[in-house]
Amino acid sequence: MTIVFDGVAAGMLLFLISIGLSVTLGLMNFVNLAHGAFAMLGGYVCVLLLGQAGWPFLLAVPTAAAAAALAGVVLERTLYRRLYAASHLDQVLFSIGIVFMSISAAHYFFGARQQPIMLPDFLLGQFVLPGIDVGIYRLFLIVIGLGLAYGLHWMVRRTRFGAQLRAAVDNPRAARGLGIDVDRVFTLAFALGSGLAGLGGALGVEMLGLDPGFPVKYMVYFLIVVAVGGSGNIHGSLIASLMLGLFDVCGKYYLPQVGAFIIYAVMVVMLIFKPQGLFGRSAAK
Amino acid sequence: MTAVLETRGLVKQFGGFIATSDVSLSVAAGARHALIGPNGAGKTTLINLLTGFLEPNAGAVILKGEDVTHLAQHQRVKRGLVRTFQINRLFADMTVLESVTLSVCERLGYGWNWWRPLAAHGAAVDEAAELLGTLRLLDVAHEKTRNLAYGRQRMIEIALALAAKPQVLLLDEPAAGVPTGESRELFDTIARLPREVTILLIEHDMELVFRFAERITVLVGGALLTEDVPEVIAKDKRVKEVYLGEALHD
Amino acid sequence: MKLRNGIGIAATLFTFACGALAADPVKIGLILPMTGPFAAYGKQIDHGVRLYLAKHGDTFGGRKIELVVKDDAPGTAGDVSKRLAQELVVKDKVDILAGFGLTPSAFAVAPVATEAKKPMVVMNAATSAVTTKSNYIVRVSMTLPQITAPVATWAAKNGIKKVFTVVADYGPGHDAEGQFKKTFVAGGGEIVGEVRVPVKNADFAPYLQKVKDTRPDAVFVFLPAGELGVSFVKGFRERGLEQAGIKLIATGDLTEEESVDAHGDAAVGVINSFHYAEAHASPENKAFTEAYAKAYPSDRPNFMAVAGYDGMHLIAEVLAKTGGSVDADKFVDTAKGMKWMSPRGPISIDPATRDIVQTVYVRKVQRVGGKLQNVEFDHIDEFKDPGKQ
Amino acid sequence: MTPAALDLSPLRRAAAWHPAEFAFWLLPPAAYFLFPDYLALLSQIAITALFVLSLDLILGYAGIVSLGQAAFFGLGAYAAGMLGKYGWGDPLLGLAAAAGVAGLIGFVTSFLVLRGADLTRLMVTLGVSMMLFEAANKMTDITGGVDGLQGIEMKPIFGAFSFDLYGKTAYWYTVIVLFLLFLLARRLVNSPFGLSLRGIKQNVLRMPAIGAPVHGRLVTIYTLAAAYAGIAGALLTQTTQFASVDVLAFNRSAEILLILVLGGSGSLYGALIGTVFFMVAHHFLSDINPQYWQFWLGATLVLIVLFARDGIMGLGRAAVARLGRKAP
Repeated sequence: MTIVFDGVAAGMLLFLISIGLSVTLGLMNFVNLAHGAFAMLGGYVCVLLLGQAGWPFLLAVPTAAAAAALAGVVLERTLYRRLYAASHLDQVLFSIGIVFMSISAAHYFFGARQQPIMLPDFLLGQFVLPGIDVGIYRLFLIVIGLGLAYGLHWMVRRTRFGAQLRAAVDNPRAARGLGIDVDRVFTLAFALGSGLAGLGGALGVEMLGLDPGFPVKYMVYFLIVVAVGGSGNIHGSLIASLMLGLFDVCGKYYLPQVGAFIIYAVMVVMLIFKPQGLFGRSAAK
Repeated sequence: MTAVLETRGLVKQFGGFIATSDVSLSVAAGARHALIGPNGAGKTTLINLLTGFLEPNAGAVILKGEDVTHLAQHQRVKRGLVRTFQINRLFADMTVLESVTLSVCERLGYGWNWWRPLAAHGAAVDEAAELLGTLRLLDVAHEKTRNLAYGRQRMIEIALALAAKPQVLLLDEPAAGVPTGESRELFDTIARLPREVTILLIEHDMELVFRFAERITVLVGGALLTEDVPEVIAKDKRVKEVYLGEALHD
Repeated sequence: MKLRNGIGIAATLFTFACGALAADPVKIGLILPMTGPFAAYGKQIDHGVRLYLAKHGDTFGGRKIELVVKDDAPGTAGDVSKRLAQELVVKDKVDILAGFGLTPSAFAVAPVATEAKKPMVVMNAATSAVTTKSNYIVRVSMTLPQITAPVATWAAKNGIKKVFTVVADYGPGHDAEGQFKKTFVAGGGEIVGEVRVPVKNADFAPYLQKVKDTRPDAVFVFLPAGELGVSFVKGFRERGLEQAGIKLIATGDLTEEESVDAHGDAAVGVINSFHYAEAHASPENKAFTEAYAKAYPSDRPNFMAVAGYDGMHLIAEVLAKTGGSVDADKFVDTAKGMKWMSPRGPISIDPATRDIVQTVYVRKVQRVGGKLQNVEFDHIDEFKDPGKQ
Repeated sequence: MTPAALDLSPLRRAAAWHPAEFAFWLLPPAAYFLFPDYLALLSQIAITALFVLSLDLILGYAGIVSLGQAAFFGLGAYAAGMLGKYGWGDPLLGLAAAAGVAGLIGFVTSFLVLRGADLTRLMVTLGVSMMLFEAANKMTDITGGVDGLQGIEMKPIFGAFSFDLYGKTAYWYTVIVLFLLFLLARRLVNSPFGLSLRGIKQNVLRMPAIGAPVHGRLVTIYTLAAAYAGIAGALLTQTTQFASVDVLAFNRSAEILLILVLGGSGSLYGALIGTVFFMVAHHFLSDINPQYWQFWLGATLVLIVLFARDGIMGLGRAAVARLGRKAP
């Protein structure tokens, strides 16, 4: 049982760090490999606020997300928007360029070492229920992940902004004709994506560590989640993350010899049978 | 006259939506046959089923007496069934001559030749050049396709199909988006094609259809409504209703 | 007139040549990962080398030292290291090759040292077999078996009967696993479970749970320094393995000074064996750590910095003894058997293997004056690489 | 037959050797004499160029995006390494074996990879190469793991030219192999087969409608490109006498993608020039500023995507076109 719980938690962590990419890649159709750079920014902001400024954790995390969102707005306004119409390959290369720059910058400002993070006491440890040990931080991640998934789903499907965003992505010209401020919608959506990245980064430091290599180290995981989940799909990403997390954790527990194989094998098999992802829209560019 | 292309009870469903329902069609050798119907009647779906872009849920496609229902697209092309597209599908960064030579090469089976340069395949290049001559595209032979005006691109769309030496040519709204003057020239070109080439035409412009076709099939809601010579179709009340209905909707 | 001029020029050139010969600097080519995932290795070794030169001057045996640093990032690509070594020899005309953050880099460069007859001073690469790859290799760092065996011995002697091993799934991990098993079983212990974890591993939960379910006396870990170690140790605490009566023992790279802060208090109590601690009590180390803190205030010295420092010391001593000769055979002969007091304690170069012989300490992580430190409480003196026996 | 009005010379010119090409291929021999100290770097440039060429064949000509080309590079490297380790150190035999092994695996995996659209292909190629990497990393006993395969011995080429410290033999060897394989690729891209690949890249939906078997063509070129990558890997092993799991690493796949785009994909010379530019810039930037050179690499990439979409070759062509307009 504990293993299932851990698998769900691992999946939720995957979901948290990759959901921002689901927004930019999925909803906006922009292959933003620099997703990890925004996550890293969130991580560093969080660590600095906690360590140097002594902020409480629950305040530092949202601030980190806000900082990443702000950086997202600035970059979107200046650079990213020029590439909305470009091919996926161009977007890949552009964002890899951003990744390289962010790695060097992080190295310059923070050094090559792992950053320490101290969680508040109430998130440490675990409590024991019959048949299941529940790690408190893991439970915290699961709660936040579910909350986010629900909130985003609601936002995309039910709010005016969500409707505008979908319209703007499907057909920017028609959306403009309907009086939607497409530029503003895209900027906001990009800010949302990078803010979520920052949030994931901040929450992930405890389990994933944080050093300048972060954007590259976990890039593959972000992409796997989005590719398997099918782009543009909140609950697709959620289910893909949970499946990958469960497969990975259970595989490692019961078949430790197979190790890192599982996650790639699951991805390849899924993509072979469902090339558009689990819940993909077939109208990809 | 024998049928060169036939369908038997073709059915195609997308999810719960029936796009083609039990269509049995027969196109005679050498025919100038038109397929008409209001928007959403399933004309393009039918073409896609004929060419193998889609696989039917039931029924068969028979080309020159052979069941080709499960053959891939390129294998049907090899057997003489060639199409054009409603929306141009061209090779934007090739020159016009290269595009057409490519099509000729595929027909002649040069497509796997990887050693001798293209220019050394004289027969293919000559044939392509000749075709360009017939279609009055010689002056732009060395232009990149993307740099041409729409009307001429439309002509290349047809050139690519003709280069494959079709026995049955499926034309999916060849004049779509072309200005009237140019569309007349385009249809003249089509009309000049030899009788060995059987033509099945999808077209919206009724004037063109009635000028060109010798036989007309009407498709509505994925099913056959009627089929006859133009004079009869022109007087058919059901056909009028269908088009009237569409006009009202528009 | 012309002739006289010519002679004059020739004479000037000659004196220049002789003068140049006397003051000709000794060029050391440092091949280190300066970027990429192992950038911290390069930085520490580079610091150590430069600190030595800053402290002891840069002229030994009458010749000035000149450093040429080459980045062989990622450090695991032997082809890059080898090419850089070739270039250093052919183009930069270096006299000594040094550095080598990771084993593949040392392995790939070894044939260059042999062919070009250049001494090669290994300042980190820790696979046992490194020194066998060329007769011109001298190692001043450590070997993996050397720092693994002592904690196994200690465990066997201190009431730990059953151990579960967790190692990173790559060459060094496999070596550490083998050595621990060998020493621990020989000491009467039993391995009750072993697992190799992927080098890119985000979550240790399944492994830790497996360890917990197996209920050994201790878990032995070998992981490359960095986020893996941090993640493991934190998970170890979170999952309450300590409360379940399981001890955490490791090689010292788990809690080396550069990464121990990232663990936070989770690391307190980890028992490990290693050859250097910042907290090592000796006048040499005090001088070293103080100088380091002054020169590089934002970093803490670790075993790599010390290896860089000692490597430079070895080169300096050899040059002083040979009067500035960099002949590879002479260099290696002089280095063999050399003994000195390093910041880490007494060390020497084994004349038979050209590998390092040193004291390996058993330590426990504690907070000392607000800083997490590895506090030594046991040691094995003059310990040779058991991997070569 | 040809209508008199049509001048076919532009078509012929496309495949004929341009004087600039002759000049370009004079550079490698010239570099041998001009930069004798840099032969090791120059050989690695030649090897990387061949590797980039293999990606250019599938991405630049056939439009298959891949983040897993290192799989074949690594297979080739290991094939040559294994032969060298067990006594069959003849370099040419090694090349043949590498091409065979990489080509075979390329053929088999092509059926997985060629499904789906760009993003799917990207991820499947990546997945396949990562699995191969993990497998090699696990089998330390066979592959030597990260520490590298031990005991690779290379015999002299043709029994006469052994690999030396200065890298002279290695240089000529890699450059000649690169040149021969370049010639082959050059014939291929100018042939009807090459034209059909361009057709697939430019409009994959049209190709079946003119009777082209798209899948067969893609399988063929993917297999061939895998063999090219395998040969590049073998060259690396042979000239450095070293192979570790790093030859399969993801960053090699990513790096050649960068180089190709930098140089200009869909042009063989783009692949070559991009490699030269990248490797030389890398070399000097990392010498000047070993810790932060990546920043400048990143900045260059961003600028290229924003302002020079067709890479160096594109810039070159634009410059020539501008000169051409001014001159007459």
